[in-house]
Amino acid sequence: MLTLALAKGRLLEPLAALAEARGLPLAGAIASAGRALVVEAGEIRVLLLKDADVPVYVEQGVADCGVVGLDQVLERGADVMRLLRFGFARCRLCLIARDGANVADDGRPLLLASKFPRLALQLAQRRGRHATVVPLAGSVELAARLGLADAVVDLVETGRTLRENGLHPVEEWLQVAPYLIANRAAFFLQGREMRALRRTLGG
Amino acid sequence: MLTLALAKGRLLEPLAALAEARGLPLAGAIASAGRALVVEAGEIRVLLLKDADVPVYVEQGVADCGVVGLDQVLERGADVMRLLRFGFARCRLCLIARDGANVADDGRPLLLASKFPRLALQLAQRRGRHATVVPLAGSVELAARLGLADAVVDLVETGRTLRENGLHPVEEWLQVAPYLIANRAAFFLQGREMRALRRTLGG
Amino acid sequence: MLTLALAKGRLLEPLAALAEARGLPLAGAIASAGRALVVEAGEIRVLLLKDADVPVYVEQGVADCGVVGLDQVLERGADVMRLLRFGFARCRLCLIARDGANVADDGRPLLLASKFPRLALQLAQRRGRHATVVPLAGSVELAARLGLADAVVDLVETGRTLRENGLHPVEEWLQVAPYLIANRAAFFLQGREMRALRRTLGG
Amino acid sequence: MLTLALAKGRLLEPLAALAEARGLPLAGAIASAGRALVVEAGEIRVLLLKDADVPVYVEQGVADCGVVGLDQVLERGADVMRLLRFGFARCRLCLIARDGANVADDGRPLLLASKFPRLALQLAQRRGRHATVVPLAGSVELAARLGLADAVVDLVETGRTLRENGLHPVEEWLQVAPYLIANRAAFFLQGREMRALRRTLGG
Amino acid sequence: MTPQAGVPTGVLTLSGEALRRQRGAERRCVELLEAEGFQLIHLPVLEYADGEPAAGYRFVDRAGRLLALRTDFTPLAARVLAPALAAGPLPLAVCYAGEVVRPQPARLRQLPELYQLGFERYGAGGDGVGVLALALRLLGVAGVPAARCHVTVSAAGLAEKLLAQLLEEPPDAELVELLRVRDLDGLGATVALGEPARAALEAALFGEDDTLWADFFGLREEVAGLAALRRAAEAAGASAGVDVAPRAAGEYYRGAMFSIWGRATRAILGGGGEYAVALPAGEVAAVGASIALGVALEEAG
Amino acid sequence: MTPQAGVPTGVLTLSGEALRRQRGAERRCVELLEAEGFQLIHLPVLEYADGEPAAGYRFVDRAGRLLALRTDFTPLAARVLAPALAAGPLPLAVCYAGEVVRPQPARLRQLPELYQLGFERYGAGGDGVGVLALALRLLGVAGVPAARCHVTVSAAGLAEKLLAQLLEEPPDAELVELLRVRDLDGLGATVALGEPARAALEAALFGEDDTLWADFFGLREEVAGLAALRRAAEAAGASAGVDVAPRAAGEYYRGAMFSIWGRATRAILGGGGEYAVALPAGEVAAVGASIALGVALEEAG
Amino acid sequence: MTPQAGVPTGVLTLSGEALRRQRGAERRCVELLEAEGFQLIHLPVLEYADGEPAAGYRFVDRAGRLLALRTDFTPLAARVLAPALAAGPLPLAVCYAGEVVRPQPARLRQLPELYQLGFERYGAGGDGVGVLALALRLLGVAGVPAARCHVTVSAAGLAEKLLAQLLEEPPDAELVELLRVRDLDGLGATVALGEPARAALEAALFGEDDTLWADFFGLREEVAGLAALRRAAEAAGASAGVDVAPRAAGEYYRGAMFSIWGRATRAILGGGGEYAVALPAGEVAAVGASIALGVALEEAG
Amino acid sequence: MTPQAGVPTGVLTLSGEALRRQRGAERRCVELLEAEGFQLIHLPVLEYADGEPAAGYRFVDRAGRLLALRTDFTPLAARVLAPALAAGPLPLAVCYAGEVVRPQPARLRQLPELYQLGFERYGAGGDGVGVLALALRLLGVAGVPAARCHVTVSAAGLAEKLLAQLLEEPPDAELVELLRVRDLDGLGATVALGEPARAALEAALFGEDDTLWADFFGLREEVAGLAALRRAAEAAGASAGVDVAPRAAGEYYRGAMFSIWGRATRAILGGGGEYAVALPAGEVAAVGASIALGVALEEAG
Repeated sequence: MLTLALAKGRLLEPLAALAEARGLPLAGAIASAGRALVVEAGEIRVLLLKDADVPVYVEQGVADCGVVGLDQVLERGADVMRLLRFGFARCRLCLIARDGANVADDGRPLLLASKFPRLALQLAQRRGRHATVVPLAGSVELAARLGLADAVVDLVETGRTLRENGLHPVEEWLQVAPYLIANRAAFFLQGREMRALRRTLGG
Repeated sequence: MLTLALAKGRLLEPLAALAEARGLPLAGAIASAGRALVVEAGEIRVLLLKDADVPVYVEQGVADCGVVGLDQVLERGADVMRLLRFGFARCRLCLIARDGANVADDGRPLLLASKFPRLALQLAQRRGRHATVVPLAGSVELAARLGLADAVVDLVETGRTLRENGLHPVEEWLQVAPYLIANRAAFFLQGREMRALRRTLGG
Repeated sequence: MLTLALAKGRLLEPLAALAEARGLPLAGAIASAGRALVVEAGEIRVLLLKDADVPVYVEQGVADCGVVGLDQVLERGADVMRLLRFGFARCRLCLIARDGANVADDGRPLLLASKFPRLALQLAQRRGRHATVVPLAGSVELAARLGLADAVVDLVETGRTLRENGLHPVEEWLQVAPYLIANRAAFFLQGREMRALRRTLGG
Repeated sequence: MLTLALAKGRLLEPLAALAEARGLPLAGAIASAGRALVVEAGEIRVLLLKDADVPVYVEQGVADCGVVGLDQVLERGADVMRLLRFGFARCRLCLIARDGANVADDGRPLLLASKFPRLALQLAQRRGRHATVVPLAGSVELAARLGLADAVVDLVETGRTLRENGLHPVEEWLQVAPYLIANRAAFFLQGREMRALRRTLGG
Repeated sequence: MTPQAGVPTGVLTLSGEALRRQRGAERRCVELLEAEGFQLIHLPVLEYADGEPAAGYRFVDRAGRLLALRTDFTPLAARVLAPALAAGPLPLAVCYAGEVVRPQPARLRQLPELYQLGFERYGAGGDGVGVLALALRLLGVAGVPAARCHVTVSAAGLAEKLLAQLLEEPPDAELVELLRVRDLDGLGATVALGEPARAALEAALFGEDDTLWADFFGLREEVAGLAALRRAAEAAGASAGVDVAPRAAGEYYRGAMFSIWGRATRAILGGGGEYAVALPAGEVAAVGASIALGVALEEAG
Repeated sequence: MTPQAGVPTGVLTLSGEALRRQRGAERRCVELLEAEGFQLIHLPVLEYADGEPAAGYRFVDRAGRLLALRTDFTPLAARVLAPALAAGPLPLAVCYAGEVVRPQPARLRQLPELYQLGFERYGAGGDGVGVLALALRLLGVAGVPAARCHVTVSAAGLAEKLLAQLLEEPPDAELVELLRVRDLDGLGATVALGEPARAALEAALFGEDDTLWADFFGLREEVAGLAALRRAAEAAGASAGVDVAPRAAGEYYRGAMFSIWGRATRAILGGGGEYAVALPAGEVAAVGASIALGVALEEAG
Repeated sequence: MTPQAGVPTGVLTLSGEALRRQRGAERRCVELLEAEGFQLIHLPVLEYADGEPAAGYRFVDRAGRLLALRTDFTPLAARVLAPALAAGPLPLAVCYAGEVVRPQPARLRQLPELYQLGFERYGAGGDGVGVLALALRLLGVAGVPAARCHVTVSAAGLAEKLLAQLLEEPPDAELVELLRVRDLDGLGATVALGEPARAALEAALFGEDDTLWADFFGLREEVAGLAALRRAAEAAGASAGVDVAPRAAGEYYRGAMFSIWGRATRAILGGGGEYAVALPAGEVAAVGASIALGVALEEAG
Repeated sequence: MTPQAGVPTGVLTLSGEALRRQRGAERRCVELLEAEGFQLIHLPVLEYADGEPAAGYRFVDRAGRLLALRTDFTPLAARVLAPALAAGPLPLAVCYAGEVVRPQPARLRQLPELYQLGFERYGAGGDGVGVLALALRLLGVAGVPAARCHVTVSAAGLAEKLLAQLLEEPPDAELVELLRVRDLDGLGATVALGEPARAALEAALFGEDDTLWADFFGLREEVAGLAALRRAAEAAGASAGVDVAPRAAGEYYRGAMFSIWGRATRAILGGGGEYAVALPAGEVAAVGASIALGVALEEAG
């Protein structure tokens, strides 16, 4: 009996559809959940969480596995196994600035705003850039527009929100896709069930 | 022309009602905002943000003032002025545990989960309790139920969600209410406008 | 059977005389020592050492007691008991400078030369003076004369050597006299013998 | 006019003899010095010091050059030039222990007594031996005999004093000979005079 | 030579035009202060931090003592000049310029390294008004006219005095903090406030009619002192207001205190006040002020 | 305010006339360097010390990284300017001034805090000769005429090359140290030296007839380079000599190196040389020099 | 005496029944090890940390050297016993027990202080299989039957060997990390993988049919070694599987390695492997293992 | 694995027979204490050192707080048990064993790491006499019969009381130190002593006729307490004497105190006394003692 942590956000619907197509009855269970956070879907117990929390539940073993974006796994620095990368909901984590703003490296530290403060700092340092990061909870594009920060680090899909706010992606810092992740101990102690789930969803 | 940062969350509606009653046309502007994050309401420019971000925009002076819960101000440790405490949406930040769980102080550190990691640790230490805090993004009650943590620190209004999850408040650690907060420099440099807004909303 | 450490230096002769007068046959034993470092004098075994080493042998218990100047005890920071202060060979540890040299406190660190580096630094700091100390083995008056240091800290008896070298004592920093010292453990474990020796020499 | 620092100890007589033989009238000046510490010998001003102080006066430039044993130069860690190694008064710095004592390396730190605490510790560490060093002023053989330390590090010439005290050299740690040393600045700024003195004494 | 991975985040690195402007402004300020009789001194980068709260970068040196990078010139100057203050003659007037290091800068953009330029007068009849006027002139020379400044004037311990009237026992730090953030309702929830007391406190906290709360709390003398400071600021062309519970940079102020804000940067350009140096032989009255040159140049635009 | 127990021993505290002289000299030197096309930069007080040997004050910061107070501007400038060096355009010429902190100063009287003023040129055809001439002009402006200077010229790695000829395997640090202190007899006791080798080594160590050991050790080219440096020093009015095994301040020098001694203070007033900055994208040739302003002013008397 | 504000968070404080159980289990384990010829040694709390990565609590002592609280007994034992290993006679077999301090424990509930009990055998023909069997017996004595354990067996450097086959140049740390977290797709995006290579890698990463990837990557010998370790675990009653890219506790392992997981706690109860101690006089082969006694007792329930 | 350069000098490394003896002695002592109702607790290696004097190894942790390796169990136990002491029920009796680290050991041969074993009783009527008797029984079990012990008994603050009689203002630390080293002549040079006072002080310092100085200084009650302690020591077979000015290990003792010396090693084997733990809710009386197991085993031979 595996416990699967799913993010209530934008990943849930495409994942449920793919699961149904592969004979895993997630969609029904999720639809009938209502306010409940824990639902049974055949052999699998599903936890419905905020996507930032999925890596924590999986790393600490409260969930055996989960589906969440690589951005959340890296932001939390969670020591989990990455069994499968999904094709849907792919996007890019980019350095984004106001049109006309200059973010070239002049030795002075760059002030960045981001929902992924730990990851943004890591990616900046890997490119030799000094940076200070302001953690924000949402709508980071406003931070760039109103000058709270020199630039922001956020996920870009179509880029429509950016254009609406007079912003543009400067550099792509990371390819991001949803992953099927697993707790290290569960990966070894429940090897067979893990491989089965991976084949079902990996198809 | 004051810039006022408002939280899109549960505070917006009661605040807009109170403002309208005091002749401040916030409700109309907010209703017509749609996806926009910046709207004009008469003499006031309104920024619509996540409540956790309001204290940052006000402390850094991108907004002159804002309305947000004291919990968010203390969690961020924002050095802002607290002009006015509102009567609506009051609640209590409590230490919460599973029914039957024992969280008495036995010298060993208490493992807490919370959306307010910094504040939870401060409040625990003020009561002489050793604690380690796991930051979570949402539905912390599940963390207590599934044993991710020994106890959680969260806002309690009616207590209905707790009872539904077999949890109970152990101790009240902090009274929380929404505040009209102001940037320190704006408080001094735009004294007259600040006092006027305080009188209008304070009535 | 007590082991008594004596300094071969200028203290030996006056001490031996005083001991003989009090019925303690030290003088004979010392005279017949020749190159030997260990001699028996009735009930007492005598070790003939450099005066700087007497506090070490007594503190570590290789000797139960000893006779040496307070300057050597303080320089070594030896944790020993001071049973008796003798009347002979008294002198003063002074801050000494070239005639006409200015050693007033102007905030800049004073460069001192001394055979007692640790004690000189302690005494300087107790007077709120910043100092750096150059440890020397002998004839420190030359260091002052030739400008190796701004001033020296040394024992002054008559002051003849100083005048010969164009130097003068600026301040008296410490009264120094020879002491009968005892190992802490021996003081408690051989209380009776210690008290007897003290009475004999103290008269 | 060079200032030459000489040690009043056992090196003075052989050095004076060699200098006379090479036409440098040191012997006469030294003989007529009496209590004086500074004497003129033709073109050279001679300072008569304790041998431990020669490296300090030369390193600080109060003397341009000096003659002293390599043991004193290394003990003081003096940054001076070594122009010439003399043939006379050669000896060996050895690890010395009581007959029958075991000083093999058993991981526990070795307690050493020495007149060269800094050099003894350096030489012990270079042989991978943990050691704690008790600085003594003289007759270190007594420290080994009476068990103040496990072993001593001292200069050995004939080894007679050791045998008299029931001690034996365990290992030779350093070949020691008297050197003509020079102040670094003087070596460059008074190159010609330095080379002349070196040729005279080196012959 | 292989340079390692960069420099600690946010450490001050200036070059070209920006550095030329700063050295020019520093020279003009030092010339003004020297003309006013302040002797330039060079203060050390390191100070002993035994009793200090954990503010700056702290570390244990080879002798086991606790050392810290200097975070504030005023206490450091007092310590270095203690021998001279004890020996006299007084008054002694010094000025200084250089970096102080504060790891947690208040404003995000601000670097932990702050270029501080200031002056101290020991043992003189000097007072807050004279020092405030000179601080505004310094900012003028650095390119910030008084008209772009707002001065908040206060008196050390004023908040504590207000609270002492309302409580029996001495006010603890948490109540003083509530005054600092103007949380009147929060205070009202912890301390029983009668209506007149609440109205007087409201007037004090929100800087309206000074005489009302001065009378209520019997603080007419302190408030008169504040009024003198306000007039000095306004006379120099700056706007001014009372800050009854300031977040002073240093805990050492006793008597008049002030902060100078820049309208454009909305940041604190400088501040100062009256304090005393406790020496074994007795106390020496002192007064001083300093400006953050880098922030001032930002305000000058 | 109760000032605690003084300041760390020997930390630089300057005031009055001494400070005025130093600021005057610094201004004249910076003006000369700026006229020569060097751009003034302000370098940070703190630097990461991960790989560094335990030289200056070291401590562990809040993120667990090892930090140290700057002990030498040259490597710090390379690290801070690394992005600019990688981006270019080159050549880049900078100059700087400020304190460095070295806890164990060589000379007893010397304070651990040293006021260093210097310049670096990256990516140019610049060489030791030009830099030596400019360093002597800097000392002149600071009040020390070349006539009171003695320049010791050397080439990095020269001692190692000498030893390599005499030994099969590469020379270890102890043998190089014996060369540094001219302990020919000590070396002879550890390494079998034939008579001709011993005579050549003696000529090299005691700075007599350069051609003799240049031929013996096949180092004609290096010695020619040294001769050029000597002529530059003598042309400027200073005396000069070869130091075949220098105790360089920095380990990073490659190629020409020199130290400038003051006749009165008998202390090193300055020094410099050729080195390279290793960047991910490749090496950038560099050359630079610095003077210890405080010591220079002592020499100027 | 006024006790200050508590003890650092999460530092081990045990009493009553819990401590009695731990001391009982420790005694039984030490008796077993002494019976097997391991000599008990007491290792120091402090170790020099010059080259160490910034793992444990680090600080600079009075002589300026970098000291750290011990984080792992195996390298510490090698350092303390180096004189004995050099002098011999070999083999030398020791065992030890005590706290190690790791500030960032993997599992949230886990305290930074871990009670480690283990053994090392130097210079013997000892191997991974014997050590694994003994480690499982130790856990048994501590109250954890082998049936509740799962053993993951690996060989040091195996991941690097796999990658070396797929790339020209040696694999960098990031690619090895991708193998550690089984990110096959992530690897496929950085390294061009043909279908057969991808299938072989998938089999290796997800621990199915060993022979398939052993043949493809030419690692038959290593895989045979792993099979022997698996049989030893299964013979003792535990389940076992291959971990082709382990996150080893220590970087020093060379050859066979294993971790032992507890089914209830799902935590690592212990681990060990083969390594070598590099001494001036040459290398000494070594093998050892240790169990985290506190975690084992939690697993025993 | 290349083991770096050894372990900090003098850090405790025990093996073979020596370690077996120590573990055996420790077990017998713990069994005795548990039989006497003391509950064994495990105390942490690290403690906060904010207020502490610079005794042990100190360092700044990642949160900027000052941490130190434990140097003495008694204050650490009080801090860790503070919640239990506040909550009660009392009396609470605990015992402990483990290393403490003191960088500057008094005796040269002694290692900085000391193996301390002791017990504390909180909130009981417990007193010095009972604790002294139990400490001597502990040493007996560790192999040191009382006959080889000499006990020096004292009362905290006794030296201060003596001096207070002779001076007007409270005695400063330097005068107390003169009493500690029995420098009667030195004291006489600083403080005017009449003949009767001098004779009484001589009797007190050199441990002769107690009643003489007890009457003179009006300390009959304290001296009676000391006599009770002496009788307890002599009843157990040890010799005993009064130490009127002890160099106590801890500054926290109030009331009876004692040290136990070994005749062969002439070293302090153990000590203890009465003290109080100040808690927010009020004071808890406490008494305890500890022995240095390593030194005791050396004494046992």
